[in-house]
Amino acid sequence: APTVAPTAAPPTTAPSAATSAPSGGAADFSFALVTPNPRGDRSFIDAAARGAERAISELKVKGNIIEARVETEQEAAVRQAINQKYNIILVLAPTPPEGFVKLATETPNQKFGVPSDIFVDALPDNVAAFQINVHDSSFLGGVVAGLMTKTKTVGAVVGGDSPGLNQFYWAYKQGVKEVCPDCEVLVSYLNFKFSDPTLGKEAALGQFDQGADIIFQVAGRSGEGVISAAKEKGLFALGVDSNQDDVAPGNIIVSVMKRVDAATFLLVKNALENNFKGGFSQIGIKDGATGLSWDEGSTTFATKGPADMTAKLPEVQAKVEEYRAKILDGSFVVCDALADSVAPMAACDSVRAAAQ
Amino acid sequence: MNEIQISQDIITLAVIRSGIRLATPIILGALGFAICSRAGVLNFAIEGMMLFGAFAAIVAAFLLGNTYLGVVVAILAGGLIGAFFAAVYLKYRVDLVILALALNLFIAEMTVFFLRVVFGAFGSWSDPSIQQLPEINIPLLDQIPILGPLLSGHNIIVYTSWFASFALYVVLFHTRFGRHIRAVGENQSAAETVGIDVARVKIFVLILSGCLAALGGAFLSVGHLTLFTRDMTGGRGWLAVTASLFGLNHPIGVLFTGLFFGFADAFAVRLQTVTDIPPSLVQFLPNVAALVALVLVGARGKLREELARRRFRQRAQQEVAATVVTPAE
Amino acid sequence: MPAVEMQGITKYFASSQVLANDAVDLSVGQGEVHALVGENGAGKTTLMNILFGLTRPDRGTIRLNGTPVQIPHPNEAIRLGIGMVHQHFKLVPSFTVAQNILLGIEPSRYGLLDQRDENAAVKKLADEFGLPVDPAAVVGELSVGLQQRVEILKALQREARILILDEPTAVLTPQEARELFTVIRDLAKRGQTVIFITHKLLEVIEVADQVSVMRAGRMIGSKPVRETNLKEMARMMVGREVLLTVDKKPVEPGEIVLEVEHLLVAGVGGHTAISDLSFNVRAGEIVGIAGVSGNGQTELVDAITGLQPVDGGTIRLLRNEITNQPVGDRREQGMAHIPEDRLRTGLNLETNLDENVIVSRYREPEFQHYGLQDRAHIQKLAEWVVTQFSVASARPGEDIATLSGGNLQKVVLGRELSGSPKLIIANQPTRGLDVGSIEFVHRTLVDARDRGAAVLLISVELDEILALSDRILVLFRGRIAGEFQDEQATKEQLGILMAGGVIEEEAS
Amino acid sequence: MTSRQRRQIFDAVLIPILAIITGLAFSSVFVLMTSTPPLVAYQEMFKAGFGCERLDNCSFFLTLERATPLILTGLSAVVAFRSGLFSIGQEGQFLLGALMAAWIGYAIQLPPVIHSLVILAIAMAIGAAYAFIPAILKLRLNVNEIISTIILNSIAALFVTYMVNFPLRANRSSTASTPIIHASAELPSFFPGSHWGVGFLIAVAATIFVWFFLWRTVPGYEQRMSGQAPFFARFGGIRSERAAIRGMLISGALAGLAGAIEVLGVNRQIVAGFSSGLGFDGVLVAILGQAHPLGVFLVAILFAGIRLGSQIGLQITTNIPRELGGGILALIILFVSARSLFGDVINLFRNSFGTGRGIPKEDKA
Ligand SMILES: Nc1ncnc2c1ncn2[C@@H]1O[C@H](COP(=O)(O)OP(=O)(O)OP(=O)(O)O)[C@@H](O)[C@H]1O
Ligand SMILES: Nc1ncnc2c1ncn2[C@@H]1O[C@H](COP(=O)(O)OP(=O)(O)OP(=O)(O)O)[C@@H](O)[C@H]1O
Ligand SMILES: [Mg+2]
Ligand SMILES: [Mg+2]
Repeated sequence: APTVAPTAAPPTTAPSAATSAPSGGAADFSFALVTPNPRGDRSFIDAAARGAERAISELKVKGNIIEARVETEQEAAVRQAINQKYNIILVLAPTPPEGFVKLATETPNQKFGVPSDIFVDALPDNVAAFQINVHDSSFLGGVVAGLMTKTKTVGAVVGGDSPGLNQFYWAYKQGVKEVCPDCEVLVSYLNFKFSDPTLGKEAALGQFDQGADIIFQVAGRSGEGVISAAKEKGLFALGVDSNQDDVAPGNIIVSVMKRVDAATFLLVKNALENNFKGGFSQIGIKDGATGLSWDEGSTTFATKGPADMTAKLPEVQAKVEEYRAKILDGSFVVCDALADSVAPMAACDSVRAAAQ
Repeated sequence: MNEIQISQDIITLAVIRSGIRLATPIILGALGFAICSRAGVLNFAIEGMMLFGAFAAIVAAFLLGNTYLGVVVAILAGGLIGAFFAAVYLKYRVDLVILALALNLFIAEMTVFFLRVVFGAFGSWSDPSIQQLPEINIPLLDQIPILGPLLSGHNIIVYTSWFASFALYVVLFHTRFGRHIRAVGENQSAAETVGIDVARVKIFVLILSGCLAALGGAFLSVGHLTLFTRDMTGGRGWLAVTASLFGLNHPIGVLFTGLFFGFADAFAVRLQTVTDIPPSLVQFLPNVAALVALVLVGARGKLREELARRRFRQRAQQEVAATVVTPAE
Repeated sequence: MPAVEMQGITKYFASSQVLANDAVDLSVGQGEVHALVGENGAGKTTLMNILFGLTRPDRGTIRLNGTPVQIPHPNEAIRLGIGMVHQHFKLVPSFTVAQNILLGIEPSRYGLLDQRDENAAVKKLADEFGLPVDPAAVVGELSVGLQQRVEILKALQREARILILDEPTAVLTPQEARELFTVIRDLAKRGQTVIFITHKLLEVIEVADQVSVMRAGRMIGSKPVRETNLKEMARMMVGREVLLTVDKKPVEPGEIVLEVEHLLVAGVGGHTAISDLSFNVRAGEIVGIAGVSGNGQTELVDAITGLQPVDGGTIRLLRNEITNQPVGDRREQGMAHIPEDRLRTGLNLETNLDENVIVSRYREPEFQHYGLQDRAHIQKLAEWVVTQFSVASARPGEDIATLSGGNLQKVVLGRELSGSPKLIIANQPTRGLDVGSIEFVHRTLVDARDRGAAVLLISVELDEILALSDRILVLFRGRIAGEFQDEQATKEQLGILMAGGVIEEEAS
Repeated sequence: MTSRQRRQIFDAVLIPILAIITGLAFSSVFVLMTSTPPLVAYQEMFKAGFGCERLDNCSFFLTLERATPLILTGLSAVVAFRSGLFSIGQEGQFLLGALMAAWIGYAIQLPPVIHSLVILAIAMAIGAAYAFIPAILKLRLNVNEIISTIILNSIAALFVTYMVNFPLRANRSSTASTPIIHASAELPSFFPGSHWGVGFLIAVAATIFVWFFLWRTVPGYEQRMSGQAPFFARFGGIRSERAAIRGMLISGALAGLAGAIEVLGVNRQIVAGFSSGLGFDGVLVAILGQAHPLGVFLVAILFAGIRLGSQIGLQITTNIPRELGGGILALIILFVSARSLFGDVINLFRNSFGTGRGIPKEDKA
């Protein structure tokens, strides 16, 4: 599996999308990134866009970001991109995946990359796809929450009840229970309303009211409402996908990272350097494609958080590293809701049972 | 988990407060729709006006460095949209429904456009300098045991929505101008012939509904959160229209139906942390309630007609019988 | 100096292409009761709307007590002391009497209204003018007569010195009408100027000092009532000496075509519109229904033609009961209908001639095959209507919106008579038509009768009823107040019955 | 052709063109906020939306593909409007049609052509059934159809979300989606790598059908008369209630058909977020197309082209946010309905073409 080098994500949004690179060796190399929804989720789409912008500026290549208005427009946009003869077309979370695979099979001379989220059994040779597994990092997030909760109740606000999103949630819950067996974990699914922060906030306020003091949010823009609720209540949230620690300094303990940006960047880089290799690459915590914002040196919470909480950090971080090591050497298995949906996993038994 | 426990867990102070908050934009939007309906103007642009208010509030709060000023600007901006609406409707005779649909589309798309062009933000924008509207405790009210914690400690827009309901009730039913509004809505030519300026009334209600809907939007962007995202009203404007009809376009009725919709939303969110009922099923509730309300209102009208007709037949047949009998005597 | 002086008033309605007022002059003296008469569509309402600021004239000047005024809006009219009671009342049904009377001039304290103040003010006004009303009653629930009283009070409350009444008696019972005349005379005595629109010349003689006659948008003349008589006024109104007569063969009634028994129909708002009405129409005869409008004509026609549900009784067409049949079935059995509102009901002005002439017959096998319209045949029908009924400037396939009123009515007639109907219901068939067109319509109806059709003619024009009918029924308050064979009926008798049955004593 | 017909056609063509020009002119204000000159932006937008370089690189085909559901939902709105009901329930009917198609597409096995035909039929039936609700509410209880269809749209959207997330969800997916339909249910495309195909032909056929139905058949005549002049229709013996219900059933069937074609021809499944507003756009298309099938057909292509042009042309080549496209469309709708704005311009045209026939007031006086 390729290794993704963790790089600090730019904290603020970069100016604009489709700037072409100044002349250089790679000047005639071009790529396109086709997203399933418009930018502005402050999550995986923005992360992919960030990776693309980084590729444009660091690798001096040309790149375009093509945003679909809705998932159903994405495939057409990909077809349009094919006509424009890019060296590689990156398709984020292709929807529907089978349609994309069919399209790729029909255009064997076009290279494709999928930075994240494609759920099919086989891929043609011209598609390089990263499956970024977030269960391990979410588990670590759960460990953090389980160790730092004072009320023994933590929460999760999840965009919707689906395996892809449960890969975050189930592992998180497992993490909490692992370090705090008598902790209660509350969950609110938002019925796939990813852009209703108002609803996200009310869900979070409800959980805080029920005694939770830390909430993990996996809900796109609706998650912003969770962060806002934490800020308002002086309680805590966990970030997701990107490093969100600075969105509410002192209220976000840590972010569970899914390095879609790194995967995006890597796909461009590999293609530019003629290292393109088709097929699946499952990447995860081992490759640095997921992890916690602490891994890249985020100290926002350590400096801005309340003293009684920050005091626990060294101990918590030690525990996190302990679990990370066990996960990496295979001695501890984290529940993967996605894998579980194909073939039930023993590690998921406890969470799955509780979820029903 | 037994039922008593569930109901205790579900109907908590926090859930009710949550319902109150979720109801606020709906109430404001619904009042806007109601006042227009009372003047015979169907304003389906509430959704767009609300979204525009959300946008204007946060941008102004940022630029002016004061959230209250942001809210004021949002109200003015909403009024401006209402005035534009009125001008196009009255001057160019554009069909109101079409105008509203176009306006909703325009605002939904162009707010995002502006975010990108002006702030370089993609569909979602906030700035740490923007302060959320503070919660205000009402001095005496917050002392009262149950009511205090329930009703006190909301932000100014929540109180405004309640106040506006009562104020609109008084205006509509106990002031001259309100009576003129209703006269225009019920029989426009009657109003015209006594010298009521119908155009002025329509302009007024459209501006007022713009202000109210925009205030509802401001609640979302700076009252409840401090951010703007594309489509952040998420259909609340349409829900407001439904709430207004459900409340028979009566300000007090609207206050209660708005609260009902808000509570339904809050319970839907809360229910799943306590029970296994899928939230999507609970979210059917307000919609189905609205539909049922429409059906009931319609049925009531039909029933009245039918009863009147039946009474008439009885009475008339008696009359006829009486006249037939008379000559025989 | 005249209280009102209108000069050269001209108004053209582009939408209906009617020159409603053509250089009209009108002069009304201070404190006089001035009757404005003319046939339907003569332009009386338009002229008064202009005086009241509801309609802007294209040309012309208005002077009040010698001073030239501009009246762009009713506000201005009210300010100048003009009040108007409209033909169609301008009341808010859910408001109370007091709220309606004070609409726009509500007394308020700090902007707030006080119901008690309002009721007291209205009570005082009502007492002052001797027009008792219950200030707290909801207007929508009042009788028409009381609603009119509310309208008059509304004008008086605004201190109207010039009061315009647009056909105030059309909807009143005779008692109500008589009460109204008393009120009008009282008002005149107090120095109020009253302009009073009517079709009924007897009313002019009863109440007015001066009469002005309009015809087809023009002012024909103005005279003191003392110096004129019924005959002269009628001539001025209709435009020729001889009243309408139609040559027709003696009646040969055949079998009963339409049979109405114990019919009971509710009007809008649930009052009794038609009560225990029975009559029949035979083949080859024209039965005329005379009556002041508002006595149930509309409901009767709608019930027979199927446009309104029947609340009791039976209707038979050629011995088949059709009481609750849909309109289409009645038409298939040979019923034709010339509706009173030709623009809204009789025609679809948004489409072309072909689609208008086929509406009552489109189901017939001649005009469709397996659900596909036979456009060639439909076009033939349109051509037939145009030529047979000499519809000027109409052509198949073309829109009819620009046709003149007379020609539009010819389209309706042509369509309704095209299928050789067995029963023709003609409701106000000549309303708003010029004399030429009226003769044409009359001729057509008589021809249809001679061919053996049964014709039910409903008209508020007595002359029309007398000229055409073989048998005359007088409709009063939803009942038949009298029946005449053609020869027996005189205008006077009919007029008496139409005014409300007082006559029965005289007749006996 | 009579001069009047000529004038009508003249207006029908001229007004939209003027509206488009005015809409674009107004939008330039917004384009000027970016660094791209408006004319360049529009050129790029139209090139990307309507251009066709080669057969294998023809964005116009993509526009036609995207126009397909718009044509059908637009026609659906036309039938409803022409029957006198301002139903905006196309979105809900579209969603339910799509849901049915996705479900039957994978849940049962049938021989190729039959499978798709069965699905199309069932989707039409479900769309029609859903449209029956607002129709009957309107006729029996006088419930405003705009309001009821708005609510029914949200109920349908919630229902589809629920079904896609729970009962019908394919196992492996991050955003919830239904399983892919069987190949036997798919509607074929004209070119590989494109979804412009049989669905479009169906839309063309539906356009002709709606026109033929409304202007050549007996029920169509009843329909239009009831919508245009309800009193007249009733007077003539047309059963307006039946006509209205029939109109709504056809309207719903067309919207359901649109949903099915979108699934069978393009998406092959339903993903959460499928509710993309295609039904709602249909209402706008119908308004812009002056409630005429041919107008709808052309406007749907215009609509799809401007949306595509702003997504691909503006966004990629000029760096202008794609949302501008929606803004332009909104302005065009506004200007089309504010046709009185163009009254003077049109008179000018008309007079200079010698078709003027207005009666000046002075003549009459
Ligand atoms: N607003 C209008 N638009 C178009 N045409 C109109 C309008 N008002 C009146 N007309 C037309 O002007 C003519 C005169 O109408 P008006 O109402 O003044 O007649 P009238 O003498 O009052 O008749 P009636 O005795 O039936 O009330 C009629 O042909 C009528 O159709
Ligand atoms: N806008 C128009 N365009 C074309 N022709 C018109 C237009 N308006 C009126 N006409 C034609 O001009 C002629 C005169 O119209 P007008 O309405 O004055 O008729 P009229 O003299 O009142 O006839 P009638 O007595 O039958 O009502 C009619 O033949 C009509 O078809
Ligand atoms: Mg009149
Ligand atoms: Mg005429």
